[in-house]
Amino acid sequence: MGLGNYFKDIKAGLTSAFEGMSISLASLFVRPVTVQYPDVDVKSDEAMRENYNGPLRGMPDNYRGLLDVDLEICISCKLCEKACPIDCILIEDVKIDKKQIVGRNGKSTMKMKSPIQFDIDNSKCMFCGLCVDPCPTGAIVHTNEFEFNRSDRSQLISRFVKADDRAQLKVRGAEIAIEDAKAKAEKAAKKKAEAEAKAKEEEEASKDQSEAKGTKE
Amino acid sequence: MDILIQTIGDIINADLGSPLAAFIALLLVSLAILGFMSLTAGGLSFIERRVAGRMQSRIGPNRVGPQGILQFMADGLKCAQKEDLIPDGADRLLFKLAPVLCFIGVFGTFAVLPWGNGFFASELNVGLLYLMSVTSLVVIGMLMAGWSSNNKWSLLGGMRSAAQMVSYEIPVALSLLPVILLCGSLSFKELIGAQGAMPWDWNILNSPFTFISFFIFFLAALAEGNRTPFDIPEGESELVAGYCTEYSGLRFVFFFFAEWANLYVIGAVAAAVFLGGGHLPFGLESDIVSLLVFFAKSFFMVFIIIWLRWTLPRFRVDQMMTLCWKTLIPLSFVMLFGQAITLLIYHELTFLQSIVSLVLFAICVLVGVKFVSRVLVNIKEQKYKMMHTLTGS
Amino acid sequence: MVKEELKTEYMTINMGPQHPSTHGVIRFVIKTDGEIIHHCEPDVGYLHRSIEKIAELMPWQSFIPYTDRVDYVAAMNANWSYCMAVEKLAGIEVPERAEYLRVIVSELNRISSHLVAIGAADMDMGAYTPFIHALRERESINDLLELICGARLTYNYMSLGGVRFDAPPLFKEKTLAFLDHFEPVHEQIHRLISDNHIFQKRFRKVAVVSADMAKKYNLVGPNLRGSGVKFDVRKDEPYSIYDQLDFDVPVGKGFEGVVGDCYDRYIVRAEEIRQSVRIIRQCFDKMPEGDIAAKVKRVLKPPAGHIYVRTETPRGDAGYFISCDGKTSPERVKIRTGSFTAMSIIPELAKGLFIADLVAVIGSFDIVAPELDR
Amino acid sequence: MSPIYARMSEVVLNIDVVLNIVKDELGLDLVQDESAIEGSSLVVPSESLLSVMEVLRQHEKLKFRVLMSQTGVHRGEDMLLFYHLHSYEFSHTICVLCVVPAEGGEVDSVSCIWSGADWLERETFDLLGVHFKGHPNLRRIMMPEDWEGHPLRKDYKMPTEYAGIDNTPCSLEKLDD
Repeated sequence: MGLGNYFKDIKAGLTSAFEGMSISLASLFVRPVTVQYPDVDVKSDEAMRENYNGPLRGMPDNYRGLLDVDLEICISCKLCEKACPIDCILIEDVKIDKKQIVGRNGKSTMKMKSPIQFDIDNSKCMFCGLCVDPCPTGAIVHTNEFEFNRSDRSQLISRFVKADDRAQLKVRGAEIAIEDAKAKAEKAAKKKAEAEAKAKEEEEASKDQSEAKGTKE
Repeated sequence: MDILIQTIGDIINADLGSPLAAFIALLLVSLAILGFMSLTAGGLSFIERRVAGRMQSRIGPNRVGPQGILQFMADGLKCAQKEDLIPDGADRLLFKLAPVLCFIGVFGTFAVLPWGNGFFASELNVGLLYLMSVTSLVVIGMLMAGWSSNNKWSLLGGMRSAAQMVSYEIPVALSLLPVILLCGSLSFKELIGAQGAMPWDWNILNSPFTFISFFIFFLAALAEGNRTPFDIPEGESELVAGYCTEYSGLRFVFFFFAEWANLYVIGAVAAAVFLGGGHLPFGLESDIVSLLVFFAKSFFMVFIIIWLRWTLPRFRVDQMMTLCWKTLIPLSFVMLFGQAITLLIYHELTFLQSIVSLVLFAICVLVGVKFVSRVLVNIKEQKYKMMHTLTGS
Repeated sequence: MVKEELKTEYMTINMGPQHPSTHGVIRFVIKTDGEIIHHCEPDVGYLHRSIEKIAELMPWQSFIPYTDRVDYVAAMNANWSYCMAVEKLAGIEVPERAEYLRVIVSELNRISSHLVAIGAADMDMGAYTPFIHALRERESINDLLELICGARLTYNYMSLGGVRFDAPPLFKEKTLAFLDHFEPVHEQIHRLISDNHIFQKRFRKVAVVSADMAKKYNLVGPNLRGSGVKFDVRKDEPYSIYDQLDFDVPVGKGFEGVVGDCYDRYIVRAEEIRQSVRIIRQCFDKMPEGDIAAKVKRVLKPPAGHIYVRTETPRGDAGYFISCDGKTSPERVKIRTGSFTAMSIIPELAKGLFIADLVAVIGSFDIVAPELDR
Repeated sequence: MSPIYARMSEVVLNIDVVLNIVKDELGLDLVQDESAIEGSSLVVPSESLLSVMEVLRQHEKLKFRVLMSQTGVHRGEDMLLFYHLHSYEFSHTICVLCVVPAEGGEVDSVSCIWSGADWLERETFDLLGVHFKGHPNLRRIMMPEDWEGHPLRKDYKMPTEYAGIDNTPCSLEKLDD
């Protein structure tokens, strides 16, 4: 290491520190980017514009927060349950009276079944959004709610079907099941009767034919 | 004259001749200094965190008290409540003694530190020498802490700190020598008294040699105070927390207390020896004003230390030793001889000194202007150009 | 008089898994002679989540969110590798607009990932301010990616055959405004830290990886290019629309020391950020209108066979080996990541370094623990 | 696009060339692996794997200096070992398939040819239980040292407990009222 290097070293050290210090001093005079979260309403555009300098204003429309289900338009097709990679959705359903509903996408569908249990385990959910994509009516959606601390893990399970509704639906479901069974039995009986009648007819026809043949002969 | 002791003596209205009264007065003085030291250390911890926060585009502690000013008290209280852990297999006596030694090493320096132009706790005629020697206690404390913790990271930290501090005491002492040569004394009172009010009358601008000596002193003092870029003994990304890895609760507070108090010591020594003490131009000299001026200068130095810490990365241990032995020590020898020769020349040509000082001052101002312009450019770059017209989400 | 011989022995130190600078949970068992490392044995697997096993239990689409977790610093790129592999396997054509959107988001993600890499390397060197300045800019990128896909870190943005969401209105304007702001700030971060003399001293001529050694250990991505090998999957085996884009491949030239030292690897990342900015600008100029995803059957059954696809992620080419037996879920997915091979070179590199250098080496290799263990 | 970059699609490696080279050098008749969707792939018997790999690496028309990936697939009775090689000089890739029995399968380690194979083979050993002969340090890498079984085998049973930690997956339960 020659003397030239020695002074070069010192010079490089000083000049780079000079520039570095000018930059760190500069940030002393620029507004901090911290959003003091609980004090600032991060969901509002206005509050965020005042408190944060970055490209985001408020929360985006498609923010993937807590899942919410609109049971009115849920047709219990269980596509979300199948799509979920970690099985954090559980759906149990009963048949209900047929009902015309309009989905979030504007299409009207016939609702034949309704869930009596629609549970989402938020302690497992990873907010990937795969359940939202296949939903035909748009019943399951991400809200922009992200504060869901609970004191107990069991409270993290959101049960969307209320106990009253569940009981009601269950009773009605049972009735419908009985009606269905009745209808089915009737249908079956009818079918049977028809089949019998047909067979009889055919028999008669063949009889007739044979008779006709007989007469012919 | 020991003004502080005198003042206290006056207040309690005692005859300082009697041993008991003198003892009580001394006790009160040390308590006052302890109070000052704790406030300074605590306040500095707060200031450092706020400054660091703003330099990193965040806010820093702002919850406890107005603007977070009571944060250090909350931290102290929290640490006091923590369990005092002593690791299994630790050398218990040394483990307990180490933080105390560190603390004493720093606390002792306050005995001779000036508080303004005329204020001293005790005015020693070998003040600088005393200061240098009493700070060596800190090395022993850190080495003890590292050794007694029964933790390998602590041990490495302790060894590093021993190597670092022992080495850097030499450039600290050597870089002070040109000034001592200039003023002809080791006493802080005379060191301050030898300087004038205007910047070109300060020791730092006396000659190019004292100017460079100041930087050597500053760097070496940083290293002695374990500050970035020399925070190798406790570099958290390498040694977890170095020598104080195993400490908790109040013992940990002692270490950090010592560290922040040490910051002030560095600033005060630099202000007293190089930056003209508490002098004020235009005949505005008075005790209280000099006190304030002195504090302002010390805290400005402290701010620079904090600023450096949040700008620079850390040296590697061998590079740090290289810097000490191959750069700073030879350089400080050159400065010592250079200053000796300069003094001879100044003796012959008295007008030369003021010319050199003015030129140096002009250079400083130019560098300052350049610096400010760079800062302005950087501020402009960092600001996010808000798109007020584009508000859709 | 008994003459006692002085005995020296190596000190075994356990570095990690909760050591502050091991970038996640990695453990090193190091034998040191004072400060100098004599032997270093990395111990990985603390973040092993059996993602490859999970893949075998999943339908093809459902595995995409798991690829986010392979490398959470650059989730878009990991998404893409998997999607591309399955698309090639099943013969799915991706619409052009989707390709452009994919390039934009993954280049944005590359910038943010490199910012983390650079910042973490700075922080390991003891410089905190540049780290937080880098993260501040990364936050803006996260905002942009949140705008387009609704998540900030684990995006799950790509789907088989395209992307899941179209770019929202003002996405282009906001991204371009961010890039205008970002370019000078990026230079500023470099003036703050990369040009710093102490930083350069810490990084240059440390842990030199020669080109031969890099090939032998199969280093990839910026680590490989830092050693002077000009290979970038985006250029040399162009996929998607990269052959229509104009960008350079930076290589290590021994900027402040020798080719292949820590500083080269570091500065190659910095240069790649600039190239990514160029790519994003071009993409916005050229992006056509149209579909964003091809129609893909919900229950996918690709033909039997195996495929190895690699894409350029921020940590080198991520190789996705997929073996399919014609069923609704993969038979085997093997994820070959850059961090894994970068880690395997460390025992050889670490010999004779200081403990502080080991930290620098990990920082310069940009090792991300979840990608290492999967 | 600048012309210095050789595009992979332009430099397609002809599998017959490789087969011929191996035949010339070693006198082995190898076959092409038809199951590869993209790129060229060849099947190598496990006993001659090391010598074939050596040829692939050393031959001046091939120069496969990099082992990109090494992995295995457990399929029925067989363990399929895949080696993906790449050459930076010619910018071409090849896949080598080697089939060993799943139970007690053994194959020569290629870590003496490519140092990077060390960890890749350790991973394959750990997750699939293939034994690599001549490997310098064949230990578990991902799983703990005392783990039983090799998780990526198809016949692997998920443990319900490890080191006293319950491992049964929790799932939502149907209400019954």
